[in-house]
Amino acid sequence: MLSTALYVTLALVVMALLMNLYRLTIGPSLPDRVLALDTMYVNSIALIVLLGLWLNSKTYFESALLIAMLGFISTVAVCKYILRGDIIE
Amino acid sequence: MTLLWIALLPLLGVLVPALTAQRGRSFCSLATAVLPATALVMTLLNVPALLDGEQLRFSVTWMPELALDLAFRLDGLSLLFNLLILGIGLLIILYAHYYLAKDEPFGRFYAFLMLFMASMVGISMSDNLILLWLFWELTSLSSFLLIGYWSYRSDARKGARMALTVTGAGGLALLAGLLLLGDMAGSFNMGDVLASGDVILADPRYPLMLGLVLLGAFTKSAQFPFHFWLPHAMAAPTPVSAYLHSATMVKAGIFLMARLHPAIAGSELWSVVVSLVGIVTMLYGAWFALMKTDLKGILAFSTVSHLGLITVLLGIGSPMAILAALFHILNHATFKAALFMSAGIIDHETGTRELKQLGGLKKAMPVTALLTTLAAAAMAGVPLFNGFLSKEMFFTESLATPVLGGVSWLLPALATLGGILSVAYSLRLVHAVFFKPAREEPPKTPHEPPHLMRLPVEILVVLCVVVGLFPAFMATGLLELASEAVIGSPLDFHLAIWHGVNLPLIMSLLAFVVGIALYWRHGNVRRFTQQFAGIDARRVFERILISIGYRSEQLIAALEGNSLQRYVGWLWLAALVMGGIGLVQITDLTGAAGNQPLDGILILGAVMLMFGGVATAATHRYRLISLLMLSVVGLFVALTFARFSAPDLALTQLSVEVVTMILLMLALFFLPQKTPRESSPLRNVRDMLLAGTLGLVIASLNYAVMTRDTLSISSFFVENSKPGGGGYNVVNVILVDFRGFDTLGEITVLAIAGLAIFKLLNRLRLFMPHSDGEGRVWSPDRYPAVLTSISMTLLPLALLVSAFIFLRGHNQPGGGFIAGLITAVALILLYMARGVAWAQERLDFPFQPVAVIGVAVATLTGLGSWLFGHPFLTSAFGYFSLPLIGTFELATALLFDLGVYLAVVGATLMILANLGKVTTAHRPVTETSGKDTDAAAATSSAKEPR
Amino acid sequence: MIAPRSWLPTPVLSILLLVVWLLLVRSYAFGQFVLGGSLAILIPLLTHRFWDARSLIAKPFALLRFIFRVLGDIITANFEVAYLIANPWRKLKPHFIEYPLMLEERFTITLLASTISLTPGTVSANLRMDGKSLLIHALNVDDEEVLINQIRERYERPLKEIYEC
Amino acid sequence: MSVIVEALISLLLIAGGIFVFIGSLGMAHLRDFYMRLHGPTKATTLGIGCMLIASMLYFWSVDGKPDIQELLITLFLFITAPVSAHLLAKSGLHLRLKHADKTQGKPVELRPEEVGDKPVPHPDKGHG
Amino acid sequence: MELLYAMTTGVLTACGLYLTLRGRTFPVVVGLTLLSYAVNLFLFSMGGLTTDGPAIVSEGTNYADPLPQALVLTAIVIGFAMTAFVVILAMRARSEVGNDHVDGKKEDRE
Amino acid sequence: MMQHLIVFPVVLPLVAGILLLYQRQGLVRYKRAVSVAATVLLLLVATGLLRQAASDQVTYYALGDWQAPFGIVLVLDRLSALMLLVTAVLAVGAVVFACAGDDEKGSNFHGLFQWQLLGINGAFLTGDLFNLFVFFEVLLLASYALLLHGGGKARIQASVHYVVLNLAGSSLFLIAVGILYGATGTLNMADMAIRVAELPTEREGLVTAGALMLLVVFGLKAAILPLYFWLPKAYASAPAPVAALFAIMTKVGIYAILRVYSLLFGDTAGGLEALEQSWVWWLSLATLAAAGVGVMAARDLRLLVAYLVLVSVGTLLAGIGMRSPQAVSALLYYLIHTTLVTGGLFLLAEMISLQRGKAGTRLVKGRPMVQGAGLAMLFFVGAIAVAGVPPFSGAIGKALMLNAAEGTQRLWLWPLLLLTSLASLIALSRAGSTLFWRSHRGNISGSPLARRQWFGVIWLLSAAPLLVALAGPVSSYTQATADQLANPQVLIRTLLPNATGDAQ
Ligand code: NA
Ligand code: NA
Repeated sequence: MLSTALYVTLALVVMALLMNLYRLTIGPSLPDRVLALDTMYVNSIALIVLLGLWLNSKTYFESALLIAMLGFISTVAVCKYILRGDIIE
Repeated sequence: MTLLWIALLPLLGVLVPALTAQRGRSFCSLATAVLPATALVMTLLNVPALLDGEQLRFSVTWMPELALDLAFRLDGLSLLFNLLILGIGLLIILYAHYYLAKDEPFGRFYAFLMLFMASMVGISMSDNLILLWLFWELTSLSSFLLIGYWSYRSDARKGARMALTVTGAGGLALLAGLLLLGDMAGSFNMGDVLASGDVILADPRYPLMLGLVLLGAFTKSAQFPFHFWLPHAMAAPTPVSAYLHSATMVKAGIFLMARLHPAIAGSELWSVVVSLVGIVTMLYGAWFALMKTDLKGILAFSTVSHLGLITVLLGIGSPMAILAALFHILNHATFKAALFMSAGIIDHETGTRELKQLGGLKKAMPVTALLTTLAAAAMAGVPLFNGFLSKEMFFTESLATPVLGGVSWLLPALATLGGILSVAYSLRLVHAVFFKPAREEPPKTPHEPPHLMRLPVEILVVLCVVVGLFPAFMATGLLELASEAVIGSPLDFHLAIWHGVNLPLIMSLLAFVVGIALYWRHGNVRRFTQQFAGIDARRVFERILISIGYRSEQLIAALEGNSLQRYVGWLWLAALVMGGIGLVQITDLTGAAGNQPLDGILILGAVMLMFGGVATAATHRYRLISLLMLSVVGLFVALTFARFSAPDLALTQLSVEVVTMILLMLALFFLPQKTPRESSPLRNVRDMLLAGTLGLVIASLNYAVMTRDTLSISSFFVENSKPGGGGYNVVNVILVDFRGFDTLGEITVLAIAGLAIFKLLNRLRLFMPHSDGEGRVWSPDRYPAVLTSISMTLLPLALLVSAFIFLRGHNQPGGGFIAGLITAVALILLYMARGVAWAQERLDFPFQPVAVIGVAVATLTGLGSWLFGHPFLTSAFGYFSLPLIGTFELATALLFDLGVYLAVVGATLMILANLGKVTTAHRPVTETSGKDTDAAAATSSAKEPR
Repeated sequence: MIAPRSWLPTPVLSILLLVVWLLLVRSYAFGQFVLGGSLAILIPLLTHRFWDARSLIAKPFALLRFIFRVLGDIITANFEVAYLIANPWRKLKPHFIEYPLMLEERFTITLLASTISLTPGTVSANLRMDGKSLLIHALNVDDEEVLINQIRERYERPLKEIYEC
Repeated sequence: MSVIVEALISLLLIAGGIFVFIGSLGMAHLRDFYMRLHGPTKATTLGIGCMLIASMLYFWSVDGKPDIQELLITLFLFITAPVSAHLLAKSGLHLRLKHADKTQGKPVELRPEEVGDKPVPHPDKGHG
Repeated sequence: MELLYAMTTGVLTACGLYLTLRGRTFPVVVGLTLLSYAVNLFLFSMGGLTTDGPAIVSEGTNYADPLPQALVLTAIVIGFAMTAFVVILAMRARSEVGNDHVDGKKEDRE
Repeated sequence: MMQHLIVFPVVLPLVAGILLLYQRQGLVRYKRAVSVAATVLLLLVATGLLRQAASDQVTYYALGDWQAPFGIVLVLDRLSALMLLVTAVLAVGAVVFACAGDDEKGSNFHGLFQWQLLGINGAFLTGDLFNLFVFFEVLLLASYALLLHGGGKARIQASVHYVVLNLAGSSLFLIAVGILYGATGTLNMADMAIRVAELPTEREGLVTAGALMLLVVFGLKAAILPLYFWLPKAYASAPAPVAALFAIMTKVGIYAILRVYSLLFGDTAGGLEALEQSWVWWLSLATLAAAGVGVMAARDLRLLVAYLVLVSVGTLLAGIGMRSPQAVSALLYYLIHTTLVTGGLFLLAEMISLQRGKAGTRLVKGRPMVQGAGLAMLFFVGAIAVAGVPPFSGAIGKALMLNAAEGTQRLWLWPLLLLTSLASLIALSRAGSTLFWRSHRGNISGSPLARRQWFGVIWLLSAAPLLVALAGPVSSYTQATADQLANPQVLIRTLLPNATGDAQ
């Protein structure tokens, strides 16, 4: 049951990622792309979690934590860039 | 040892004028003369031994790898040359003492002169081929300095460079020739070489070697067609000309041919080449001596001519010819030195060397006139002068030689022609200067020079006459020794003034009659030949050099092209070729280990990565979008690391990726937002092909390695990680222990990057766009409130996570590097959210010391192991128990990792925060309509970043 | 910048950090309490200077209640949004709403803005620079006033009680 | 692991997957940027939250000891996601992105000082 | 799996290489970064691809080769330092020369 | 302490760098004192190491007490000792020269200088291929920073080319190291040599690819023909003391080629033996030709010296391409000479430019120099030496190189080497006569040069006569070094006494 659920979830996440990629590619606006990238970051947390479940290992937990933290900072930086150009001022 | 001193004293003499120049000219001149005089005396003291048939040799091993010995010999030939070099050299010193003007730097002159003398003595006495070459090139250099002595004169500079270029080129050829010669003879020792003539002649490389050696000799001795530098070397002060072009420099080539005669002269090739070159040179020089109107020009070309004569004799190569050659070397040196010095006196007293300004000087300068006439008579070969004797011998040998086979009459005929010209130009010299009335007034009123200035000329002229009158008494001994040295066996000869009426005498008479007639009519001849003139050797030479320089510039510009794209293209092409060579040798790309099965998630990852990569490249003209695509690649690289069991790498990649993004965006603001379309489609296709092919090669190699089993040393690390390194995380233990040295280097790199970037930011002037790429003015909301609040909430959390990652690194994924980046990123978030001024106020410590302390901590941890007698960076760890807390581990590796952490934090902040600060300070204050409280930050003056 | 007053400038934060530490290390050994405790004291000491004002939580239980309410709303919000997204887009009635704020502190405004973004069909889009009003984008709104009131009563007022009384 | 727990975990996983999917779906197919923003902000966050809780339950049941560190990631996400959304919306407004025509209440009411003044020529404009 | 992996490194390498051949500094920097990603993947795989075998002792017997991982880690750090330097150099070059052409061409055909 | 001597050339500059970099501002005098003292100390250490190496024993230092092939080892043999000493001698001249004021034209000069030495020394000592990469990066990044010291448009522009190319080269380095590791499973070069000797045939292609790609990397550093283009402008625009230190940088590449290929692909390597040789040989000749053209084309003294560096690169690589102990001995002698003399010439160029005011080092008529005579004398010595004309070291070096060529090699090397010598002679005589003889008439203005600058130049240029006077001992050292390189088994057995296999 669990492995089936794992596969189903994985399939859903993969589709989500592909849709992120789609939005990232076609845009049309810059915030659209940034949104897509941000979502891709968040979705890849799902990938890590599923990998952990699949391998029965928590070794990758910190990776997920870091993605959550750093993806955010990355998005903030791009937004700041769009708004102000100079991201540290 | 005396040989060494003879060779070394002139060399030491270089220092004397430099040391004594301040003490006045007379003292300096005297002091300078002491050492060469001593050397001359020492040379003479050796004559008895030489006459006893002793082998005078000195040898010290200097550089066995090059077969270079400090080896000197003194045989007859060296004796002859030493006497000329040192004797005439002393006279030149005396002469120069009066010749040089009061304000000229005579110390330098003497130093150069001594250097030249030393190198000539060296050539004459070298008993080793390489040593000979060393001195040989030294004459080129010292003559360059001497010719260019009046450096403010353009002709002096050009003449000097020309002489150096031609003789230097010859010297290089000579080096090649001598190396070959030594190789052929199996030794670089002169004695061995001279003894192995047969071997040398039989060697197939003989013609090449001969060509190279002769190239050296001919350029030095101004043989046709390399003669052109010599007349231009007359720009030198007259003492120099007198020395270089009578006794020394130009005789070096002759000396070389004489010296190596036993080893290399025994072939038909030698005879033909050397005689032909000699005869052409002789006639060519004589002809131009007749045509020149400049006193020193006449002498220069006559020198060329006489050198040709000696060369012919060496080419003929019979014992008597060699004797004649040696005799003429002696004679020419004496009369030509005298003539040059006379010319110098005339120049000195009248201020000109032009024949048309000179004339009738016999009244003002009767003694000089007499001396010059006598010397010129010697040059013309008038009986009772030394020049007559050697010329007679030359005529005799020209008749006796079978060199040119069927046209054997040609040589005597040409020799006679040379004689005719020689008589004509000698006559012209004397007559035009002293007897014929002048056409123009000379710049100065002429009178006799100081007596001592004339003394050298008097001595030389007396020698000319005495040798001419009493040849047997004066020259036989010396010539016996010298000819024995060249020929190898004693030569039985008798020098006499009168040999009876024979063909050579008739040739001489012919030469006189026709020569006088020629001078009588030479005005017509000159007018006739002037229409062919106009080829100025120097100008041709310079034009060639300029053209070479210009062509070189074009060539190098075409090759280099100042195009980074091309350079990078070459690099990748080279990599492609090299990788390709390896690749084609792999017969079976798939190795024994084969492929592991594939799954959907891997395909997704691959698709994302490939798509991200291609999109990065495809959108590169829209830079921010390209960056976003790059970010996808970065993210999925991290995920790939996670997928293939590398959690540490995943963490590192993630944190580096975000820092890189921030950095690239920081920089992008100051760069154009878009890239213009400028590469041609063809170039794009070419680049794609290159990139694609190299990518394919890399992929194939990657595949080939992955499908083969690893034979790695890695099991050692896994086994020893815990027992030896005290940690469970093998990757971390490798980083801080097994290969801690790498890590130390790596954090040094990081610290240097921070320092380097600081340097770049210094004095940075920025293009600060007032609006974004679409022309939109920036949002006035510098620090969105939502962001400011959240950043403060996140900071403690991030620091906590960072501490966590740091502390567990040794046993679990993590470590100082990742922790450092997290800390840095959290602080950067503050900078983004609250601004530089705000953050700076609170983070009021400089970053550079943090980075450096990081490196210091790591280094000190490494050095600590010395205290326990272990090598640098040896780790130690132990387990400790405390009540309540339980057992815990303490490892020096953690300290090392702390260094890493600090270095990373310091360096990253140095890079990012400083960059942010610099740019902010420059931001124009055009849009401060907002009433935000932080507006003051924008107006703060540009401060140095920390 | 608030002045360092004592060795424990922000006790709530310290407790939070200790809890987070224990979550991170997955161990509740005494040693970890010591270590986490020291960090929980050390980090606020290092970072207090970055705080503009000490946010005093007047009513901690109100905060808890608020959190649970928001969590519940998040879940319902998601079902709602999922429904909206899955349906044909014509039915959506997007709306920009200018929401006048009565909160004054930046931190609490941020909390409100975040809450709005996480809950039903709304995303806070812009905070006026004067801090007086918040621009909200709603996915599907019939009546602007209803939404404003809902936000005011459900979120803003409790927040004001908790932090800014 | 009991069936109930397993079922719960599976349910949470699949629910998470669906939310993640819907979040991205919204982002992919809604018509204007402001609407697209809603999906990832809410649905994706919740979806990941579900999965994290599933993971937490799983390891709790496997290791037998409570292990709730996944909550930390969830916490992080819940803190950061609305802020990202807010900043993105702000960027969109700044760029004056088109919104669907039928949107009521125009954001153009933004005051001039909040969107910047009239466009001025960009120094890079000449650079392409 | 190995084939796909190699294809991926190949494509990434090729894209990075292509960008390094551009005429403006920023794409070149992006290209170098992309290239370093590709190279890191390449170097990483030199120890083989291992699933579920992080080199953390006592968690099983299947260990990925830790040495390439350590090398890649060093390479990542050094790559970051280099990227940081070169991008700021690009900035500085533009400020000195006035355009961002890699050769600092005077005539700006932009 | 003596057992730690081998690691001193790394630790000493590292610690000195830390001391110097801790504070950016601070006492100039203190920094200068520390920097000069550290460099002089380094010279002493290098001398000691040379004496140690002259015993013909290979000694090594296992960092972290981890033995080869697992840990990183520093290997001291004759070659590495020689390179260390040359570097130290060069550094003393450069650092003293810099103390005359160049160091204060930007930030952190001395610290970066020390860390540059750290990178160079590490590269010379390390026995590990990846560690070599790390030290390459240290020395490169430090060189980037130093190249920019003082700023200016030309420097920045040259840096862009230099940095981007070297960054690309670093990527290639990693790929090559990766392949070699993948194929042999080790990073220690001695261990790799054993494994190459026992390599299965199916892996030969891989090793070839890796080794040849590595050659591209080293070729880039050494500045071989299609990869040298970064050099002239970078060297010509660098600040003088930095340019002087850079004289050793190309030699790092040459050292790496010599070290790696003589160790890995010696006579035990079977089918892979000497796989680099023909490439190095032909490309070195091409480099020599291009450098000769560049020498004739240069219109600026610094650029001229830069091309003379390139001439030396071509000559040295030709020595490697000949691949005989005699040639290696010759090239090592030449290497000492050219490094020190070109370093001195870069310093001298700076002094000349200081005295010529606006004309700088451009080869045009300029104002007369205050201390023209002294500078002219030094220029004369340097020029003669570098052009390979007696009586200075260049002549000996050139003669050694020519003499080492055998058979058909002579056909190519001799004319090229002699012609480039001639080109150098022509170009240098033109340069000298323009600089010193062809000055404007008029008053001499300007101030005399600092003593430290004179010291720096004289220190380096005195190598020219000294190398001739000591030609015997020096060349016997280089000959022994070449013999040691030709027989790497000593090194391998010292490092890996337990290694099995037939790599003898
Ligand atoms: Na990112
Ligand atoms: Na800024």
